Amino acid sequence: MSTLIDILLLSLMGITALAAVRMKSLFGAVMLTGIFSLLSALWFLILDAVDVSFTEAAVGAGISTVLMLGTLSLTKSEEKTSNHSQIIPLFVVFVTGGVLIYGTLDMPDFADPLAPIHTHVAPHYIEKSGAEIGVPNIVTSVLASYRGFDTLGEVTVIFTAGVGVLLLLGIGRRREDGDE
Amino acid sequence: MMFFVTVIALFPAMFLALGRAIVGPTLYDRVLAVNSFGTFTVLMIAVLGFMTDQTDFVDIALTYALINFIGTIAVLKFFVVGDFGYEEQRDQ
Amino acid sequence: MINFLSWVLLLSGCFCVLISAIGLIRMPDLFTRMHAAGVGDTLGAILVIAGLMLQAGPTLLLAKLVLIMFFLLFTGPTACHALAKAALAGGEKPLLDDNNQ
Amino acid sequence: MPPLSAIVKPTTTNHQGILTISTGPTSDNRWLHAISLALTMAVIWFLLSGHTEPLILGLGAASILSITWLALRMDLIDREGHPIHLTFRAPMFWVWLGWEIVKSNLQVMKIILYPKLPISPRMFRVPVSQKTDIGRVLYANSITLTPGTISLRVNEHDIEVHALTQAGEDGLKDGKMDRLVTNVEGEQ
Repeated sequence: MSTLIDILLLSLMGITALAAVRMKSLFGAVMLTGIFSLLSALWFLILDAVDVSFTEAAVGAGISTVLMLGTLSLTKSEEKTSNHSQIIPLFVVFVTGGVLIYGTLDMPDFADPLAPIHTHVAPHYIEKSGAEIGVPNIVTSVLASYRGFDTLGEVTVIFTAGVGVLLLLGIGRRREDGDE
Repeated sequence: MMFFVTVIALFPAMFLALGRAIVGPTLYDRVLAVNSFGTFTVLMIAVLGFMTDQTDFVDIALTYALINFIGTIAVLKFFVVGDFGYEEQRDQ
Repeated sequence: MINFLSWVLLLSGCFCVLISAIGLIRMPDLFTRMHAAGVGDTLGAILVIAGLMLQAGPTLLLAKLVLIMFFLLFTGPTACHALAKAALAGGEKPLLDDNNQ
Repeated sequence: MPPLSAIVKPTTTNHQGILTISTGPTSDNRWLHAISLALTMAVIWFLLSGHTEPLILGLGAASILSITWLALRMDLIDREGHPIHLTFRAPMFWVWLGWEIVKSNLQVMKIILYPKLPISPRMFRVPVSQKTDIGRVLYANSITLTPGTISLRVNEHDIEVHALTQAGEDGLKDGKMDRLVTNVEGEQ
């Protein structure tokens, strides 16, 4: 029954992706990627990855669309037709895709209850994290407590990157000069 | 069963809205289509949550409703403030 | 009984959403399309969410559904108005009937 | 309890159409708005989380207090930002508006389904009788909420409306919605 939903959703995603690639107006392509990330968030929901879908909604549909538009306002909004040969890129894409598919062959089946990830630490987190940490959301307790130092490092990296970008763009300096 | 039928019945609408987003012709048509598509997605998430008995989904539908709005406003703000070359935008 | 009502609400909501999408395709220009999109954003959303509310029963879930409905009803027209204003500012001319302008 | 309009001092609109709040003795009313904002947020927080553990409740309370403090600091709390005075008059209007939404939706749906698409789009202006920005916003939003009419541009005296049919234009021009919104706004 839910196979029908999967098929419909995936075909929507396929149409969106193809249309985004074929579209000449870059603005239209940005709008289509917005739709695509809405759809992929729906898809994550169907796969039960609620937190990923949440992130996809906020980052994919929200921020990245705005960032792309910001980029477009600085550049041209029409795609330039390329006169390169398209055979080599196609070859690269196919080889990469083939390698990736080959890589998935070794992975445990989807939703296999005997897969290592479901037999080692996951049951512990699911059963004990409420009592050990006291945070209702398991993902939050993993991110903020079990691997808190890792998250701290990540946040530091992102913060540094943000500060670097701000320094490069010189946003702070302009305000000092008062010519904003 | 009820929710399954609803989800399936929402799909044609999403296909049509996607069609409008692809055809255009103006960028505002696309924004309108994306906005409608977002509303349909919100409804579909809520119904999907009921279908699979995971009512957490409703929280996500709520967030989506807000993100959809903020995204639309942000995009339109860019149109009015930033320069996108309005004449060049038409596809055909 | 409640199930039957839910069925009716959900199906009529889907019908509204579908018609709104058809209108999105059929209407001749941006501004008339916005009217069509309004059908799905208002009545379609209200009916579908009302159908879900009947299934939720008196729980926190109901409150969340009410919140979703309110957000949709408050943000919908604002987004629509912003779109119309941006389109007019961007030089978009609405298609008007000849014999009354 | 005195009527709310007696507690809340009326606002004035200056010649540029920017809403200004009369300062001075209105600081009580600012606190009233801050408290109502915090209460609203607390209700929404509880509805969304549904948790009652002390730790989580404390975190929620802390975030609500800090947001209220920020809003006070940023001077976001005023009549416009959190219009409690509307809350008490609105329900009847909403019922009426809901019925209007259903009616106009059915009309637009009928139009969409007609094979010949009998539309005659038109633009016109309707006068507004609301005194405050928020009243005009309420009116413009109500116009847009009923499909078949969209408010395009709003200024102090009128709203530019795009309507799908003659019937939509007539329905708006009889001024019933305008009267009801002004009544909800209750500003005299």
